[in-house]
Amino acid sequence: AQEKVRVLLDWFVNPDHAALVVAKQRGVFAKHGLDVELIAPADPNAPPKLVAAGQADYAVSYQPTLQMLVAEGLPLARVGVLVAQPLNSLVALEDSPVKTLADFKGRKIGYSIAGFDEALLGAMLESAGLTLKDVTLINVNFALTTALMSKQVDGVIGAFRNFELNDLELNKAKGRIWLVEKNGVPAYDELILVAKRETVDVARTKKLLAAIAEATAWLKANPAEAWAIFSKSGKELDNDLNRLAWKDTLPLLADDPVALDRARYETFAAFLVKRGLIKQAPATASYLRDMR
Amino acid sequence: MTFVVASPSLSVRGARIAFGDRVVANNLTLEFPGGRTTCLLGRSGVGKTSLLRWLAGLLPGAERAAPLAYMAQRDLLLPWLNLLDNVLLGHRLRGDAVALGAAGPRARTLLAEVGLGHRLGDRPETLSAGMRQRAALARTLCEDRPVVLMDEPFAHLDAVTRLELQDLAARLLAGRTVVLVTHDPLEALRLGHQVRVLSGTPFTVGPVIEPPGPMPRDPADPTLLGLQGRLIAQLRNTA
Amino acid sequence: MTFVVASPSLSVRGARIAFGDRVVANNLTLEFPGGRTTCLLGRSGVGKTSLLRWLAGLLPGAERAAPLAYMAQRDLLLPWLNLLDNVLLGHRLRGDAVALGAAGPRARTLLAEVGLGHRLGDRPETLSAGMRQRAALARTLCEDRPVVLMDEPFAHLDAVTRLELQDLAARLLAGRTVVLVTHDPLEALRLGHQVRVLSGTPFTVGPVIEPPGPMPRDPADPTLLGLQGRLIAQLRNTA
Amino acid sequence: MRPLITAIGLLLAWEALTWATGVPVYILPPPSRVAVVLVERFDLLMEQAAWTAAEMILGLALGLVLGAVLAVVFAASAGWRRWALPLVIVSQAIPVIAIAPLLVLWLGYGMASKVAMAALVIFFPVVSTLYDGLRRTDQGWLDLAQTMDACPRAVLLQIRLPAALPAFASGARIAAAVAPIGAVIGEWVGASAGLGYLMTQSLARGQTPLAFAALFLLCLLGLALYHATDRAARRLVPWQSPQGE
Amino acid sequence: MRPLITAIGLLLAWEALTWATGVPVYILPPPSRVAVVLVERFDLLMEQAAWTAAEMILGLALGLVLGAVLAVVFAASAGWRRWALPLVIVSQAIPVIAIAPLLVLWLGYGMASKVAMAALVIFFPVVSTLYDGLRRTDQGWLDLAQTMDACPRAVLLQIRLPAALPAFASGARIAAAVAPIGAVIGEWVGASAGLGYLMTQSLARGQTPLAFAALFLLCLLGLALYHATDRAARRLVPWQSPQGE
Ligand SMILES: Nc1ncnc2c1ncn2[C@@H]1O[C@H](COP(=O)(O)OP(=O)(O)OP(=O)(O)O)[C@@H](O)[C@H]1O
Ligand SMILES: Nc1ncnc2c1ncn2[C@@H]1O[C@H](COP(=O)(O)OP(=O)(O)OP(=O)(O)O)[C@@H](O)[C@H]1O
Ligand SMILES: [Mg+2]
Ligand SMILES: [Mg+2]
Repeated sequence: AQEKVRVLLDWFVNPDHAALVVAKQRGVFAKHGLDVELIAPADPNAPPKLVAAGQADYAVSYQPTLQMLVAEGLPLARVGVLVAQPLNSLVALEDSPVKTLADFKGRKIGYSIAGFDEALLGAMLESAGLTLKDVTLINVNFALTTALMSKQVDGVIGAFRNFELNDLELNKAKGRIWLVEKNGVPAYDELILVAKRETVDVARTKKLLAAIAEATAWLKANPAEAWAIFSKSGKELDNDLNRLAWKDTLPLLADDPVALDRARYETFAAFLVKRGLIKQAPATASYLRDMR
Repeated sequence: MTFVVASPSLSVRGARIAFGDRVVANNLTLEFPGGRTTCLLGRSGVGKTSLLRWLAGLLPGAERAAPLAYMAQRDLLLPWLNLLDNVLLGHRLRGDAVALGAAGPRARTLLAEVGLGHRLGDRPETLSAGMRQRAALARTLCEDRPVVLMDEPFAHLDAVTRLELQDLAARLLAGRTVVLVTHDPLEALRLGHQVRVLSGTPFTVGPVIEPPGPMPRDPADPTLLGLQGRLIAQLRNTA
Repeated sequence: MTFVVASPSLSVRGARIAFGDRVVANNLTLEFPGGRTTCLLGRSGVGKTSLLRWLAGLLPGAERAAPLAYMAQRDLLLPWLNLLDNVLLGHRLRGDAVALGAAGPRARTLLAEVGLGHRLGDRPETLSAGMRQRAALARTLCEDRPVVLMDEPFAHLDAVTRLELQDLAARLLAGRTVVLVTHDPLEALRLGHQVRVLSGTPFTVGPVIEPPGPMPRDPADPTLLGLQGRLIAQLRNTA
Repeated sequence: MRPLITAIGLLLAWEALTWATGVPVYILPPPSRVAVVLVERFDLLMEQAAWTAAEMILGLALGLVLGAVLAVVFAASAGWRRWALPLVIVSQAIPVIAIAPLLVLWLGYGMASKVAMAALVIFFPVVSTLYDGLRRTDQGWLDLAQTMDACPRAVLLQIRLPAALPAFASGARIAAAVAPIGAVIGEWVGASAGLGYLMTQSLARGQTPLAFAALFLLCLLGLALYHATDRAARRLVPWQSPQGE
Repeated sequence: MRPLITAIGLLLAWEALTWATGVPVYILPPPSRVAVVLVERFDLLMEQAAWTAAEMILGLALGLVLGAVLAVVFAASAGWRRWALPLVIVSQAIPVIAIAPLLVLWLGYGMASKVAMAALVIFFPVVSTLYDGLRRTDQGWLDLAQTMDACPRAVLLQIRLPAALPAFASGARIAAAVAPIGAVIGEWVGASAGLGYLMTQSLARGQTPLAFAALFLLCLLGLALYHATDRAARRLVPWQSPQGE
């Protein structure tokens, strides 16, 4: 019999979830003895909490989110990785007068996730000799590209490099991008898999990660065929943006979902403490589970 | 003696009826004999309705003495019920299915007797004012209670219908304790064992007037016409 | 002749009054002479109110002949206005500030004349039914229109107040075209230049009865009592 | 006929608005663009619309029943009212993001949690208006019932409730109008289908015309539900206004 | 006194619920935990609450005025009603995420767009109930006004409108109850202050007790506004029920 597994996605299905979707559609999960259900929430905050509450087995989340939640005492553990680098970036329109980070002085910057995006931006601005006080922050909550294109803001933080640039392009605009990890922010894992700490089922997790690894390898080798599978898995997925994002996303997918770089978590925790997002870095041993 | 038990007398002892500062009656003591009809007369605004509501236990501080049927100055028919259901309202509200079933024929008869036998299924809003008043009368009589309070029950009826319904009421209410408010002295004299006049602010209740003979009396009877003059004089004397 | 123009006669020509299948009047032709008072009698439900509403232009197909004041069977006082403002309602609704200002003293006088001079500022809900009817009468008289339609205007008044207000109405309505519905034959004979009886379904209007002498007539007048008998007989003959 | 003219007029006004204000397509696409998407993605849109329609109708039904029951309970019992009325009021102040995890925890990811969320939005106007209506019964009727020895339950069900039907109809109309947003909010609880889901997703991905096509269908659903409810509500109160002669 | 007992009772019930169901703190914290945060972060919370309270009150005021004006316009003019009533109904079906960019485009990121969004949520119950009330005027009064040669405007303002005040009060009560969520939704349009903002932010960072402290204040604001409106509404309609003897 197949083992039932419930995975909460971080957001609507998109090419970031390529490995999961393809593994499910091509029967890779089934081959590893798993019957996986993928659930998309509209609110990216909820999935890790629901996993902690035992309402699902795994959630797709972000490294910074995990570290903040753990610092608040949620019993979560990272068990794997889907995208082992930051996707977040700061974006401005190419034809705007903002050419360098320093040009943001006195300008408006939109952000989505309160607190975290502010922290990233603060670090980036400081790398260019500015502080948060030199810009006006505006919470645009959603619709980053809309705010940018309608010139309500001069830049947006929280844009995913594989999406928002393509989104701009589809709307006949070009973007200028500053990658967070190149501008004063330590590198981190954008997309990870988390599970409830006390009840991590090691054997099952290993099967899951093996299936993801297999699917990732296959889709990197067969991008066109993989796109066909992905875009047919849901009618709403077959659109231009996903098509464009697909080619930008595949190279970013982690070849080895089991890989774990503890130092990266320690460095980033220190960064979060420094930016005042958490009071104290939690012990990495408590929330990092090596599935090797 | 069973008769007296069935239709108790109503007593008011030292009652005070007031709306805020406006005192309608003060230290009122009054007796309505059991099994008999008392008609109340009085100038507009003197407090007849208030007294009736007091007797019905509807005013603060008042208590109801016995099961009764109350016919208010407005018809109070429910617009979402047809006439028959309106007449059966009491039985419906008491939720006794057996009694309700038994009362059906009685309600039909009563509606026929007040001249609405052909309108059983109609909604109140399609009736004339007098028809609605007759339906309310039928509802009150259908209640079949030992005590019946009626506030100007015939005000919207023409002279002929009025006489017919007075006869009907007199017949069906015989032996019950009835308090009937009216503005027509002749009507009071026709229907009442006793007639009393309310006057003054706060009001006092005049002496008992007892017209002779059995009810309903003939309105052309000269004794009644004489008493009518006396009543009108009593009314007139008290601004 | 200006008099006739000021208080026009009302004519009904071939009117049909019906509510769905229920025909109240068919091919009705009728004339209410200008400047005179016509009293209408008829059994309950015969169609008196419907005729009055037809004259007031309130029924589909009906048209109003002249500016008029209409006193319905219900008092229709507005609960959020005090008595004085209710009496001035027509002037308020027409929004003529000058006329409204000028009507103020008149409204006060009228309220005093119907015995409510001490309750000008009270809300209608604190009044007795008869008081509310008197306020509605004051409102109707305050309108000062050449045509006045009144539907049982004294139904809730005691015998004495009724006589007083009949006198008041007769005085203030003299020279106007008045149609007054009543259930009291004596009242009709007291106040009307003409009295007419409605009967039948659909109703027809009986011959003109013109009591002798100036109005308001003495109710004890033997001629009137004789005519009253005739009217009651007419009412009785028509189920 | 008339509704059609109105609809066309409104669409023209919308088209004119986008031209006149020069608002960019990715903020407010003109109806012509939306129409193209509507045709191109018809299957997808219909699928999602069916889902949302089901949530709306279930939510409305549940909301009406729940609202009516609560209003009657409040009218019947001061004890219940004292405890539960503040809860009901407070329930309207709670944003979905605070309550969604709880609903998932208790009701799971299926239709139940979505319908519950939708009903939470929808039931309130019904409780509020019906309860108001139940409080405003003609005193004359209550007095009459009292002299008839009616038990409070009979008075409530046979007099106060029918007398409050116009108020209930008023509440049902509001409930029907907010049912679409109730369903969309329900989809926040973790859906993978529905017009609200499609809309959020396409807005987040810059596919504004698709989002507005979904919104257009949502509005159509809303209007249809409103008019159905309006008709039913009128049939509920066939008698004239309470004071009718 | 009584409201206090009720409040304490409800808090105890909440505490008991968290114990009985064993729901985790990060999903539904017990009031004891929330109380601690409430004291610790009092300044922050008060600051944000003031912001939201301002939005609520402005939104409610705007919503009441807008709702009343629209209802009167609808009652006065069939032409307007035909065009604008569907728009008003449809306006309730539009999720904030679809309309927020538009509002920002037109009104900017300041208070205006937030109050507009809040008013959009708040005004509808008022239009709907008041318009219903205006449609149900006692025919007798309308007939009387007609015989008095009143112009339609005078009838509307001096008879139909006062007669519909109980319905308006009913709508205002609903509006007050949804004002908090209106303000929170307004904050979605792009705020950097307010209880809704604080709530989203703390939920994103796993600070559930802080989020619930904000929610608690939001509910308090909601209850206070509701009761204030309820009192004002009662004063608005001092006369008895329409048929009162
Ligand atoms: N709105 C209505 N719908 C249907 N039928 C009606 C309506 N109004 C009146 N009728 C019917 O028309 C007839 C005449 O009614 P109307 O009110 O004119 O009588 P009336 O002579 O004034 O009686 P009353 O003396 O009782 O006031 C009655 O049979 C009544 O049922
Ligand atoms: N709800 C009330 N609030 C204040 N005053 C009231 C109220 N009800 C009645 N009154 C006053 O009490 C007095 C008596 O009223 P009541 O209705 O008993 O008179 P009534 O004798 O029945 O008069 P009518 O013959 O006109 O019906 C009146 O002065 C009236 O204004
Ligand atoms: Mg009375
Ligand atoms: Mg009549």
